[in-house]
Amino acid sequence: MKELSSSAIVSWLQLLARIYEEKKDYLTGLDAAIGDADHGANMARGFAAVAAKAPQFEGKDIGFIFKTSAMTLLSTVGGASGPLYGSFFLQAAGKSNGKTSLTAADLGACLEAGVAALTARGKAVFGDKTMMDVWLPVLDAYKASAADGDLVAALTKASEVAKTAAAATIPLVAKKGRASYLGERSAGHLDPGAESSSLLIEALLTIARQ
Amino acid sequence: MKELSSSAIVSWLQLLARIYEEKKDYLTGLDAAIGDADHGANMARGFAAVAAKAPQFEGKDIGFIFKTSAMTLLSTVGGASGPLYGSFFLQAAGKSNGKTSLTAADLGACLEAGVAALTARGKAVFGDKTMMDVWLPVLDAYKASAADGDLVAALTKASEVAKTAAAATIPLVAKKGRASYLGERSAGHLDPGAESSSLLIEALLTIARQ
Amino acid sequence: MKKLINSPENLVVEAMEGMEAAHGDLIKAHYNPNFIVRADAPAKGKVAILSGGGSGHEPLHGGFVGAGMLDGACPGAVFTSPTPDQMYEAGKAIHGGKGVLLIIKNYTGDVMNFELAADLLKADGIEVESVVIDDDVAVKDSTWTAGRRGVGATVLAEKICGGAAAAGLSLKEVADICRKVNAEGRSMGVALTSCTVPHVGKPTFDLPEDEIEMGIGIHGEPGRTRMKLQPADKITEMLMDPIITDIPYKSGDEVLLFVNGMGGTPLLELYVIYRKAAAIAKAHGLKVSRNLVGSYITSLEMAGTSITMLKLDDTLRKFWDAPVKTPALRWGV
Amino acid sequence: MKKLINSPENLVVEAMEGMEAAHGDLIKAHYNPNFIVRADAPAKGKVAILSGGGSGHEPLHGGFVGAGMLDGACPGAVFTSPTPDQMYEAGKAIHGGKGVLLIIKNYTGDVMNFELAADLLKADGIEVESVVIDDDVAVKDSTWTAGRRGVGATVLAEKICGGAAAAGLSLKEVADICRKVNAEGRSMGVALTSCTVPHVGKPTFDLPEDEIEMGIGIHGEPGRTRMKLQPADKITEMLMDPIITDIPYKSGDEVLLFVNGMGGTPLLELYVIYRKAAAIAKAHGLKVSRNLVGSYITSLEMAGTSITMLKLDDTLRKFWDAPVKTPALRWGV
Ligand SMILES: Nc1ncnc2c1ncn2[C@@H]1O[C@H](COP(=O)(O)OP(=O)(O)O)[C@@H](O)[C@H]1O
Ligand SMILES: Nc1ncnc2c1ncn2[C@@H]1O[C@H](COP(=O)(O)OP(=O)(O)O)[C@@H](O)[C@H]1O
Ligand SMILES: [Mg+2]
Ligand SMILES: [Mg+2]
Ligand SMILES: [Mg+2]
Ligand SMILES: [Mg+2]
Repeated sequence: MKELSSSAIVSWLQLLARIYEEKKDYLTGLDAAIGDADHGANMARGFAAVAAKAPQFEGKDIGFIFKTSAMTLLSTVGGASGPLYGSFFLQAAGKSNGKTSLTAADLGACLEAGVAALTARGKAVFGDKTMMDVWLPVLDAYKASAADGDLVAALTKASEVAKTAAAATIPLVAKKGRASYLGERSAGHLDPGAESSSLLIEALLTIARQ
Repeated sequence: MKELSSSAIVSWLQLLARIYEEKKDYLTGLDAAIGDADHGANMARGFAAVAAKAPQFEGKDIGFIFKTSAMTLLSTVGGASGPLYGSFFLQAAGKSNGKTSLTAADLGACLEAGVAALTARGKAVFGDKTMMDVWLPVLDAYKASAADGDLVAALTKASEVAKTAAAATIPLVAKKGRASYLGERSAGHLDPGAESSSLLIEALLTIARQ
Repeated sequence: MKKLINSPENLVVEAMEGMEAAHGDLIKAHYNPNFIVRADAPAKGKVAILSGGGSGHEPLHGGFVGAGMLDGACPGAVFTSPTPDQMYEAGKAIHGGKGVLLIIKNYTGDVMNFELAADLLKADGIEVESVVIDDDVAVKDSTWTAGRRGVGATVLAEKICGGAAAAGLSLKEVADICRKVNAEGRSMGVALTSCTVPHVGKPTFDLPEDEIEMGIGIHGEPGRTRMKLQPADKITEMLMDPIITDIPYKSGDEVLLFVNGMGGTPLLELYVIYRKAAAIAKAHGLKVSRNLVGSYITSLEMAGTSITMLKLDDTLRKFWDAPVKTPALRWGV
Repeated sequence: MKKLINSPENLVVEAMEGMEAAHGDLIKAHYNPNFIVRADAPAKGKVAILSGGGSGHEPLHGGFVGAGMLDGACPGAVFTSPTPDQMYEAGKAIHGGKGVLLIIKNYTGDVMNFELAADLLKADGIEVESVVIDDDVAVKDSTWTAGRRGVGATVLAEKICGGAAAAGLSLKEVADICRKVNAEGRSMGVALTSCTVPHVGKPTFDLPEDEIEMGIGIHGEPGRTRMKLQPADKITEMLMDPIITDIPYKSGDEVLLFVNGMGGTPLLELYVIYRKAAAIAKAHGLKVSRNLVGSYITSLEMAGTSITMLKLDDTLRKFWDAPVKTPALRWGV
């Protein structure tokens, strides 16, 4: 069964930097509709800074890589998504300390800790039209499907669920985050953080498949 | 030979109020091109205030009517045109004190004094692309043609000259007034004050013909 | 997009450099992480006051750093909350031994980043109090949502708390005064045009030539309702009504009336708004004893205005009147 | 046209009413004819300073009325010189026995209207001095033309003369100081957008999305050249170069640097401009010892900036630093 090595994790972070740079205007456009038009710029800036740390990741364990990424995201992203993604990686680091590769179960533990951190930090529940609308079903899907130890299969399922879940934020009225100020007018728009979260899972699947 | 009565003068001022109101956007448009987009509003405001004084003109001599108009223009027009038209009427009043009608010669004296006042106040010469470019040839034309005492004929000539003279400001580079700040870029535009002056003469002809 | 900038990336730092060059007698700038502190920081023996938020709201917050107001300010990217490391370093740089008050505008990002910073400062043994400002009546409040936005009352809170800190009050006392300003202050805004976020390059929203957005925030986020352009007096009524009825203010109350420009609105128009707002306040029996008119909490070059009203008592009035010497607000010295 | 107004006709008077409501402790408004005077006018035993001009340049001039600056200001219609009766009545209302200084921006209309007012005041036995400000280097000067426009140096002249008058100097001395400010001060401006005159209802000029007007005045009048939008640093160079070479300022000179917003430009951008302007001044060996950054002489909601530089000596610096207490400028009290 496939595992994710330290260098695969670094590749993932580098791929994310490329993806968020490419999708910068797209994500910012989503945020312009129901927020303040910075989500793309925030993600691109943050992950570019993470990718720039790649040389320091050489020969390091995944806990170190996640922790460094977390601190970098915390100090470069800003906005709501900075503390959220930062906390996610910080808690994931706690589950990967000393490890140089992650099994399906290890990754599950990281995701579980990360999603718990998102809930603790953002206090959003499913249906509030935030990234939690992606992360909560993704975690469930991953756990259900990773039980047999197949990381790629579990991520495939998680990625499918992520896309559906992101799209499912469209009709919702936001209850948390900046979009909530719009009240009813937030309905009819894709939540930017849900979309960036879905892209993150999809990229992890891409790396796992390599 | 025809003369201009006090009430004809009042009709002229009232006609000017209507004309400047109608041509407000047109004159302001001319001023927008090479000035500050207020000449139409200035003239309309000023002559509306003059027309509003009409009840006070009842039974008064032309000197009084001109002086009152002058003071009204001075305190309502503002900008460059306020002191100019104000001074024009103030000096014209000096030549029509006690008169209840103006012969061709009387009107000539008024025009002469008024134009002298414009020169004294604005210090512009012919060719500076100002209202002087209309008033100087208009005065010459009027004087030449009023020698035989026909007021309507003289005003007809003056009005023709005024139109040609106003149009002749188009190619000029402004040397005085706000348009001069544009330097070469002032060429190619009709001077707003030349146009409002030409309208003033034309209106006087209309009244004289009635 | 037409802006007097060199590049969206360098905008915030270059503006900080400009501020420092212009106001070196009042403030010092620190880069990487970015923050501004008063020139004589740390001011010993008084509570230190720190605020911050996305850039694009100038003079808020950096323009309010100086004696009698903020000790430090952290500018984020345009419309993006600053990060905990900025606040942490700024907090340490201004701490004068009597604790740090964090004044936070109620936006999810700001609240979360400041929370992290507060934890870091506390871990260093620094006493911290946090007050979240949420004065925007345009947003329906509920414990189930992100709550109301922090807008105009932030300026008043920074000034009044600055006065209280300068007078030597304790951290707890200054924080309580801040909470009081938030409790007694209400705001509402309107936009005539959108703003353009520099790194986006086009207007955040499209507003037809004859429409306005009522209940706008300070980030080019859409408001609650869109309507046809109205005369200034009518717009002022639509802003004042929800403010007056929200607390509600009652006849006899003494208030401070703050008419704010969103960045692209001429002062001439703000005075037209102030005239009507003061008349409405008077008609409700309120006594407007203090005021502020100008562009103090802006949304880049957005055209529009917001009105903030704050109920005054002797304490708040005293600390509002106290001397202040900052780049953007100055009196008494 | 989107403006926070009720009607173009009532705009100026309503804004005056708003100013009076907001700043009744500093100023008094008089209507028909319209003018603003300091609350304690006439201030006895000092030279009275009167200025005025078209509206749309706020806070100039009304926002500068108060102790230490102007005694009176006459607002005209938007972008239209006020009339002699306004200046005459204002002059009488502020005359404190030591004469009246008229500070006039060099526009044909303003000059002619103030000339008439000066005659009326003199006829009443009031001593009058007139100083015409013409600091705009964008306009080629010549004795055969209307000469240069009066722009940013007007603000500095009003402040410095206000300080001199408060110090008890004679009319002749204050007027000479005003002439000195005009002789040693130079300005140049740029527009990114046009402004819209309220009674016109559409922009005075059309500027394509990627073009700017260099050498703009303060009335939406077109500038001298139109060019593609440039980075802020490049624009600052294009503004500073003609200023520095005009007098010319020379290495070692002490200067005041004033970066002004045209009404629709955010403070953030003005600091980016200030940063570069200060660097250019320094590179020329100039010592920038005083500065002013903000929107003080505007052109309605026009986006753009102007830079003014003034050579300082001990006298000008002293009167610049002197206390001032007006709606728009305040320090030392
Ligand atoms: N309380 C919250 N819990 C979880 N996610 C949130 C919360 N608030 C906002 N978000 C997410 O953050 C996204 C916005 O991020 P971003 O635009 O970078 O920050 P900001 O809203 O501060 O500008 C939203 O689309 C939403 O998915
Ligand atoms: N020095 C001058 N002498 C004569 N006419 C002048 C002079 N300066 C300006 N004008 C006239 O005034 C007109 C502009 O008037 P107006 O727009 O009302 O005033 P302003 O230029 O102050 O806005 C110009 O078109 C020109 O004809
Ligand atoms: Mg956002
Ligand atoms: Mg004009
Ligand atoms: Mg943001
Ligand atoms: Mg004018």
